[in-house]
Amino acid sequence: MTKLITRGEAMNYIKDGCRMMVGGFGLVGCPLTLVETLLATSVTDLEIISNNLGEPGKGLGALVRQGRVRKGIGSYFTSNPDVAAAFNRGELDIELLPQGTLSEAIRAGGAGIPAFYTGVGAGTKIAEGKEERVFSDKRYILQEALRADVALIKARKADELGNLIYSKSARNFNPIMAAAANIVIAEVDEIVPAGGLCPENIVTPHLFVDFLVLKEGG
Amino acid sequence: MTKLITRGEAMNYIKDGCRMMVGGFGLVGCPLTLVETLLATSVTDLEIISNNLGEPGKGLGALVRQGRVRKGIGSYFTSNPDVAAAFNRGELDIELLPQGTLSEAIRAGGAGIPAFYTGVGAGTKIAEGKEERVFSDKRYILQEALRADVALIKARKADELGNLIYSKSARNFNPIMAAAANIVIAEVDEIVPAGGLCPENIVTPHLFVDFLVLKEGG
Amino acid sequence: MSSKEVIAKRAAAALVDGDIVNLGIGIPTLAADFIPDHIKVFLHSENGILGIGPTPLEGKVDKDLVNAGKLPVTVETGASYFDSASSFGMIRGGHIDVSILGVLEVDEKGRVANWSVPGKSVLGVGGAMDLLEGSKKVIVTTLHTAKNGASKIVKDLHYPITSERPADIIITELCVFDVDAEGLILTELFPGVSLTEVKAKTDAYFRIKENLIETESESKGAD
Amino acid sequence: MSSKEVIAKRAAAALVDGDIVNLGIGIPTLAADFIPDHIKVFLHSENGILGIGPTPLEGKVDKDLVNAGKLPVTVETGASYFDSASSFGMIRGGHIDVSILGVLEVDEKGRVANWSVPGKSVLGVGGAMDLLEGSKKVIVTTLHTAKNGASKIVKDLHYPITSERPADIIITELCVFDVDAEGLILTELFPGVSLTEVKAKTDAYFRIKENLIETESESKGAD
Repeated sequence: MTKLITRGEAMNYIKDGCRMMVGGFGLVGCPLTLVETLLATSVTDLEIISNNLGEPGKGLGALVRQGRVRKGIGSYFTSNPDVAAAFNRGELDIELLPQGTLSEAIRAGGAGIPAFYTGVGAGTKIAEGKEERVFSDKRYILQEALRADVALIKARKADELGNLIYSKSARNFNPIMAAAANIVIAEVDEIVPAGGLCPENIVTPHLFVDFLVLKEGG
Repeated sequence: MTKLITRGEAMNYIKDGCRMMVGGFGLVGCPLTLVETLLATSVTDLEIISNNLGEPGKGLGALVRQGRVRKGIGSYFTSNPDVAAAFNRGELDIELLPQGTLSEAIRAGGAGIPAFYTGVGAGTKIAEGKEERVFSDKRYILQEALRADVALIKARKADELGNLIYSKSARNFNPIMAAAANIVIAEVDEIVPAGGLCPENIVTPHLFVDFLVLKEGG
Repeated sequence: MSSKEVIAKRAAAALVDGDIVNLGIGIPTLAADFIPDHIKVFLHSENGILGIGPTPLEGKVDKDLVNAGKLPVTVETGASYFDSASSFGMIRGGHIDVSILGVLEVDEKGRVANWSVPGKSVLGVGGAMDLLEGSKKVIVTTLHTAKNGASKIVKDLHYPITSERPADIIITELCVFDVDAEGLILTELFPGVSLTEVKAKTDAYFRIKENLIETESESKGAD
Repeated sequence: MSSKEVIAKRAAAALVDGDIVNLGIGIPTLAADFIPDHIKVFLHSENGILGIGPTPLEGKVDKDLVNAGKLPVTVETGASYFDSASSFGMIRGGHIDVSILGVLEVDEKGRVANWSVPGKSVLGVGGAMDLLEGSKKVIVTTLHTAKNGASKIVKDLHYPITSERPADIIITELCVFDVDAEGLILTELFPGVSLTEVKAKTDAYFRIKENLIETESESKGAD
């Protein structure tokens, strides 16, 4: 019952047209070995949920440049001009969410909450087409949960069971994405025996993690 | 800027008629020093959000026996016959929520989410009087968030800033209640200098904690 | 083996290697003692533990370490702790493979009543609804009849329903039912149990699996 | 001191001991250098850090430790890390005492535009809306006018609004406005700045605090 697979084997779970979550805040905490391996495949027509779509030509940005991303759902694509260019050519669909709404929608997807209300974005362009509702005289908008077919996440260390801990601000979206996809593949720097992580300090319990891949050179 | 106060000083923040959250799953993880100190005051007419209302005559159960609880909001009061007796005499109002709905409503209260949908309880007696809504052909009910005037929680260890870590299954409702009340008082076994807790392992960052009280004999 | 142990053993046999399992109070808790040696499962407790181990020896009780029944437990190597919202996120979010539940009654669609008795004040629900709603597979373990002889597998529930979501398997001391979209299918009779007895003790309508085997005595039982 | 430093210093002076503070990119980040010695504040970063410290020395950069602007940072003693949903739960849930934000424009009700320019594709919002919506106090720091001389404190926003929730304080290189339910109140003029100048450079209607003091030169400034 080992969860350790090769980076090549991990690619079997990423299909044309699938919806994928990818951890990271920019390149920090992004599973770069998995993304690079994906680049070497021919998988295309991807819908990607990620705070950003990498940087120009780097990380997920390379997939964008190759025209293999159908849609991006995230909070901040401004720093990658390739995204704007593809969007303006009509080749890339974008769904923009405030970063807190994005992260809460992913958490909801993992926690079996189909939808929630948030005040963030009410009365702004972000609210266009969204249902509005008043609680205690304040306007809120309805946000549905986000889930994906597969999540690629990055952790610092796993034990053999798949329990995970993270590194500093590289934690970001990874723990919530670990709960919100049908198949979860975690790229890690190191795998230790079961018992090698303190039960109090485990951030992602192993029930969320399907497969482990060792970081290239890690 | 020290957060450490005496258990007596802590009582200044608990007023007649206030709404209070109290951590713990039964007596495990319940801030018993704070509850015992509260028992010695005359504060009454309390609305208490807690998974249980203690055990007969113990913990919050002692407050119930003294008739000082106006309303209990929780998931499981069956194990305390005093609660049933007070309820049947019409002296205690009860709001019963599935344990996952209770904990999610508290988390929502702390995270600025006014309401969310859940499938749990849809089509059951718990759904009576609640708004129902269908997403993807499945029924869900709307649950509003819970917040309180004051939260009494129990942690294992604090640093001087108020960062907290917990002990085993005594964690339970404490971290989510730490975020969902206007004033948060944490009873702890031990206080260590700032830096005494590893940044990766802090469960409740200090911004949630207003005051620290040392456990009696702790 | 007692009737409850027969049920618990059969429930444990339905688990597969790697399952994340939540055990209710009563018969389900007994299932932990019958998990086959060749598989490894992980016990989840809704009060915030993954990886529950055996009951501690006397003198080794840790007051901060209890299961959802508030009884002292231990944890296994590789266990973890988390808060209640995270724990129920796991349950509601579909991260628990199997829940084994006790019931007051189950109806002929496999729907369960296990939280509230009519006429009594409704003062406890705990995690019952969450577990039934969210677990990938639900196994009901119950004595076939109540103390007064009434069937616990009924046409219509007499007690308030716990969830619209039906169980997947119902295990009694007499037999096993699978549940599909149309309702119950009798799939196994325990050794020495006749179809006639099950029919007599079951109020609910059920279909019978083709080639269902009656074995006459315990010694011939495959179980 | 540059205009931006004047603004950053005044913003820092608005903080009180123990504040949890989120600093936006640009002028707000400069405020960290002017926090008075006699108070201790804690810097929150929406990518999951409480307790940000100074920029690391060259050679001491940790690639896993960046702020919301993706620049390398350090952490102070007592810092903690958390995931993005927890971090925005802190923001939306009202656990951040003060956010200091840069803006494109602010209107005469104190409402802010700082995320999107019309005519350009709307491809980034980040945490701007969350911070404005959720922070207990919002301090806007901005140059009084744009490069072309146009006022940034306008009657009506030309850019898409970030939140219906207005800022509490607006600090420019010329002056400070407080915001109440009716709109802007000019409360301070920086040394050497005349009321005439502020009126000339401000498109928005604003009230003037009683006893507002004009000081003629920097040397006489209380700031």
